[in-house]
Amino acid sequence: MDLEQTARTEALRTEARAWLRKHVPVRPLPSLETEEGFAAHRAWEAELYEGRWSAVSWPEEYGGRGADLFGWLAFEEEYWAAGAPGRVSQNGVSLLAPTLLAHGTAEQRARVLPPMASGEVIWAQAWSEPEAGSDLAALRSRAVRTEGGWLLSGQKTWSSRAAFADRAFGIFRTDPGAAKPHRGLTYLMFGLREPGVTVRPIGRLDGKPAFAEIFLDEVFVPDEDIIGEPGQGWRIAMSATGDERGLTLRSPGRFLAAADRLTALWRRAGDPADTALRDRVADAVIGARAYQLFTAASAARFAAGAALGPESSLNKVFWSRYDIALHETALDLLGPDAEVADTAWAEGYVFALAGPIYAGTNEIQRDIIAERLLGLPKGRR
Amino acid sequence: MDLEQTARTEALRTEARAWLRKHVPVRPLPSLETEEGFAAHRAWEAELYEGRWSAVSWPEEYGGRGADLFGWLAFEEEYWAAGAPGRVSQNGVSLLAPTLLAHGTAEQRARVLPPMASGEVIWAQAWSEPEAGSDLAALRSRAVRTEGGWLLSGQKTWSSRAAFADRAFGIFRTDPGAAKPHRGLTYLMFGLREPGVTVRPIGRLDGKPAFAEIFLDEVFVPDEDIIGEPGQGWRIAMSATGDERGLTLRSPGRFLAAADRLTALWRRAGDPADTALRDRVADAVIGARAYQLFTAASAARFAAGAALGPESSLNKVFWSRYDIALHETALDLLGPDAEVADTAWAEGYVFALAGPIYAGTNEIQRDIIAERLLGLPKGRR
Amino acid sequence: MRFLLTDEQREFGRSLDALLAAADTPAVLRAWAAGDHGPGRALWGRLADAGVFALAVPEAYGGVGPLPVEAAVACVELGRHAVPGPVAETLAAGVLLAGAGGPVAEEWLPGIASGAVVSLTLEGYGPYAPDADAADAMLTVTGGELRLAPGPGKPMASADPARRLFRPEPGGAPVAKGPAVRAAARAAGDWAAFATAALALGCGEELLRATVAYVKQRTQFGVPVGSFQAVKHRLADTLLGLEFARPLLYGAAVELASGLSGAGEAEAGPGPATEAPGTGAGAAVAAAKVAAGEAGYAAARTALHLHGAVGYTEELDLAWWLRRARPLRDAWGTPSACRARVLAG
Amino acid sequence: MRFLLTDEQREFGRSLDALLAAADTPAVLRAWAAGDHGPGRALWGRLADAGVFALAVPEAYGGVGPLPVEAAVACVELGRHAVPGPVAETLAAGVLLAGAGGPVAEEWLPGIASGAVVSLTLEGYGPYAPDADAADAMLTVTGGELRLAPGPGKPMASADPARRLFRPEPGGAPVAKGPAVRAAARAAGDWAAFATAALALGCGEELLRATVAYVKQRTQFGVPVGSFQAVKHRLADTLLGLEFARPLLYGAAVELASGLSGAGEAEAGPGPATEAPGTGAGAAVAAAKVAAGEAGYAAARTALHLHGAVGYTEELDLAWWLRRARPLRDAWGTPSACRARVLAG
Repeated sequence: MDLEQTARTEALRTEARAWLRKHVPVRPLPSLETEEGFAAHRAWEAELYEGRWSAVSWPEEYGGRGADLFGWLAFEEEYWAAGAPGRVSQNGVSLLAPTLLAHGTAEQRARVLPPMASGEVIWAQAWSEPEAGSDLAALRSRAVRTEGGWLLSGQKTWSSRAAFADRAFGIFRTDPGAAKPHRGLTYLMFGLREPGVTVRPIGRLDGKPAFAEIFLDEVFVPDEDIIGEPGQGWRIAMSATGDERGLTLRSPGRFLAAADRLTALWRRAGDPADTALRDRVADAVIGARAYQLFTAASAARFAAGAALGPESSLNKVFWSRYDIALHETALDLLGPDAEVADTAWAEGYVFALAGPIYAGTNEIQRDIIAERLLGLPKGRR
Repeated sequence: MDLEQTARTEALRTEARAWLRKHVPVRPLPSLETEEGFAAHRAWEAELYEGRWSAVSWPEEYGGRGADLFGWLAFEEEYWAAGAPGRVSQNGVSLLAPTLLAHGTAEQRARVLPPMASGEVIWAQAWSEPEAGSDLAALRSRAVRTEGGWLLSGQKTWSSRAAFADRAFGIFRTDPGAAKPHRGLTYLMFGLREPGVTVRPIGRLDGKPAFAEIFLDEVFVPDEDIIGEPGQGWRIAMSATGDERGLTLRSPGRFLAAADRLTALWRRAGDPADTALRDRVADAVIGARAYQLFTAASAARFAAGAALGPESSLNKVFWSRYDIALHETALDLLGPDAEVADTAWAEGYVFALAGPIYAGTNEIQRDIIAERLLGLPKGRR
Repeated sequence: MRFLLTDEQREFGRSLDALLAAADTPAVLRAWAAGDHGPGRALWGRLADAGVFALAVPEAYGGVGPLPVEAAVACVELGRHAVPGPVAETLAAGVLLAGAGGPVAEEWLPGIASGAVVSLTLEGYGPYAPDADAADAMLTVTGGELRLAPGPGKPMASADPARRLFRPEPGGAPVAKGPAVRAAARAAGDWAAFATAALALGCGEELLRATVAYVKQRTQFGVPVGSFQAVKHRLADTLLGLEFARPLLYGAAVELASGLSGAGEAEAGPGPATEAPGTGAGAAVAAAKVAAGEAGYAAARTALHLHGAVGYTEELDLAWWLRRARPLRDAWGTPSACRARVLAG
Repeated sequence: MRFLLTDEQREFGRSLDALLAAADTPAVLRAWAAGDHGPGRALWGRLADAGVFALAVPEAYGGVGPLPVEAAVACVELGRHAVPGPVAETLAAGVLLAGAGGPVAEEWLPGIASGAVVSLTLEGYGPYAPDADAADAMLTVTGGELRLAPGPGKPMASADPARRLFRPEPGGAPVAKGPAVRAAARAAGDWAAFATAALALGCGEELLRATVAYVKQRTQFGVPVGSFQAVKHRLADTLLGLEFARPLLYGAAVELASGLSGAGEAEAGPGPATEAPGTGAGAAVAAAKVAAGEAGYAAARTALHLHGAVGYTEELDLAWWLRRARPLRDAWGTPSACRARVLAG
């Protein structure tokens, strides 16, 4: 057992650190969830792409560096430790791209991935529907066959950053008569500025249009924008939410950096006599380290060929709770200034509050842990 | 709205305080859960009875003072504030006696209650069975009709203090063919030293025989020891676990006294700089006061004729969690000495641990709160 | 013993509930957040007509107070309906001015009773005067001196968009000073914390009500979300928190009432508040504040979680309640400060 | 990067598991609690033969250590099987004596490697030496002086009946002193905390395993208790606590190993331990201790609750695990002390 990295990982880390030191904006960019901030973050993605840092785990031919999981983890640690901006291209890079790499055609990859990595095309996910939150099998939006493609109709919602994004991806019902609701779904990409698309921004609790509803009225999608075969959408989507996705949804680097910022805040602003807050700051430090090491062990098992499966539910519950606790501690440290909106801590707190809800609610994750890791009987929940 | 007590309550309080000041043993009695301690506590009950303090809410003719709920609450506050011993007669006084007063005959009351109040006869409950924990309808022990009475056979368990007690009460299946499992049960009293009774003490986690299994093999119970009609046992038992029982299971006086002792421990032994512990001590003080006032409001509503019903589930969940948190705080304050057994805090901690389990597990209580107070739909649990 | 609201007190609560239910507070909140205080001021006028703000103002100044039990009843309703504006600060200003006495009391107290809006900062509490831009006066007490702040200063956004934070501009001549002001400021701080606790409790009640209603109708996997045991237990715990905060709130009201009635003459003019730091009322208020503040915030976390994504948006009126639970928990005594006060007595 | 146990390390754990599963540790615990240390000592002998205690003893003294990763593997298994006796203290004594060097190291270290039982107190930790009545030696360090205590003193009962607490009798001539002893005592304290963390993790694992098995077979209301969502979620949280403590434990082992290997010469004789308070290994051990201690204790609370009344008794072997989770949480660094140490670095 060791925590030594390969020379390749360490070289990547060193190179990343040097590049970030030179390029990370001195002043934080405006919030990613505003029009102005979105544009600034898009420009930052272009700069990252220029340095080949926007998608380190992709193959080199698409602008990546072919980094393995350890390389990616090391890059993320450096990235967040450097105080670099949030990633506006995240939905595309970490959700759509793995799907295309696994199930797309060479033509699709060559066409879609480079502009995704450069920030030229920002992707939104079009996953949830009003009646299908945790229960994706209840999806209703449909794609109807037409000459040379499909016509999309229906409504998608909770589409992160769709208010400002360029294109979107999701699954649509192509065979309403399929025997089981999970069948008859197809994975498609479409443009958010096509005729028939209406995007209605939805204000987050802090008023920022962090996601949107997408109304689709016979929106044409050419055949070249189907991923995989028609009817295989569910299987493809599920494989993208599998092992690696569970590991890479939130990198430990984010939390290590946040715990460092929290510790610095505590040393600067905290009352050293207040052991109640000190204990919570310590828990943030301990939790970030635990998450880093847990992820390292998972990555090592994954690299050794093991399937991770329901382990990612442990991961999800842990980080989503951790993130809220960390931000609540920061707000409590800030005293009366905690209430002031538009600070980094306040924005991080609002962002963290979504953690237990999205990507599978923590109730569902805990059911999975109990049933699949502990072998408890299925209940009616 | 006020917190003024009636003159009658205040007179009772004053008298109790004076009596307790004179009579409460200076040195704590040995643990109630040992043979030696049991005898000492039995003697203390006799002393209480002598002063007419052993069952203040009973009618005077049976040795009580006819105190109302407020009188009882005031007495309990004085009792525990005085550091008086635990109540070895509690099962009889607070469980069987209300049942007899509601459903017993005059003969039964006159025969059973005075020796119960004096500690001459200590009563154990014979409620649970190995296969019927939370699910009382699954009771299997039976009473078979015989000349002049019934023959009890079967097994009861988790009978508090049955190792040293004299008599017991419980419900038994008299009609195995009843249409519903709740019917066909009968409420009976029986002697623990009768032929056919075997009492096997069960060691609590700390080794003390705090409860026992009772094996019954054709134990004769004369007709005079049935409470109510045969087949009415379930209804009678449930009415005894109703409103007043929910209010009187744990008196606020106990927790007010415990919070005072905890505060004294903290002032004496606590590190004043340790705000983490300070906050927990404050929560103990706040919780005791909340419980006192919550109970006062419930008692006032009850006195005004309202049914409390599922409110007692709030009560149960609150005090059982509170009691554990208070004792955990005390143990954390004690530092390395927390581990030392046979201290009052250690015994109180072990006692508190049973809280969420007995008298209806907290899971069942929270189901009741959700379904009956909030109106949420029944689930399969 | 009668630790219950009287019929009159309950009727007062019901009438405020009816008034506020008819007032469409979400619309008032939207206007208030957009800087239009008109509908909110009008609502305050109606609340003043109903007697809410007179509860902190002595009879000598045109009020009916101090009546802390009724103030708790009122603030729970105002919290349930998320009434915008410096409610706790205005009530506390009534207590402050009554204790300070003199011309400033004569000038402002009758106005408070009839709907004037007052914001306030007190030494020993947070530096921000909420909604000073909507207020007729902004009071500050520092070093035993009571001042009318010359201006509200630059606004800062709060996590609750129907609330703006101001640091009172320094300066302004003292309008009262000395030990009476110090004592009055202590009493006013207790009242501000007490009223905030009541607002927090009401806010939590509404969050729980709305969430229970939502999980009964929202289905997932073919059944109502509210039939899942995890959901039920979380809501049960939320109710538990609120129901054990409530008696602490009314207990504190009784303590405040007995403290105040014991110093009857103080109600008519300057005089020391009867209670020193750490005595019954202060500790009782602190206990109520921590319990109600935490219970209200827990209700918000529960409501947010159980509404799922839609709860995380501005789409539902619920958002107005969700965003104020945490400021109410922290204003006029953070949980930590309140716990310290409980043990200081 | 390979943050995984090697095949050899896993095989070592499995062999200890097999050895202990065959040893009927509940019977050994019952004897130990009754004052009969024979079966326990015999088990220690077999564990020593399997190489457990040599892991803290340098090769120069007949050991194979220090090997913290293997020590963690071993202590998790010993915790899972609730082996009685001062396991953490004996391993820490190995580190202490190796660091102190001199005749006392020569005298005791080979014995430790082959199964001698040693209890220990160190300045800055709790005053009690556990199981000193069963020990061949009781070491104390105060003021930079290492002593063999002349006698165990009067025993006190612990919440865990298979554990007795002793305050070492004062006196006894120092057998080593000076900066090397101070440094060795620091390293020994870290090792004691580290081994205790591993014991706590193992204890929690077994509590969870037994509880999962119980709720699968126990029925109430006609269904397995383990099918209720409230039960499932509580067990899921218990697993979560344990699984996120585990990497901290092995992370601390790696830190300890790198600290020790950097001071190779210290293993052969007196010399400064490489790490000062607050450096990597100390903080890493403290993090592991708080996480494993809390997770083990949470597992005990869960196990007790979900077993219902029977879990509250001595009837089940489970009681041996239930009663040691809390002492393990607090020994060699309470959660609060560990959290302070995490931030001290």
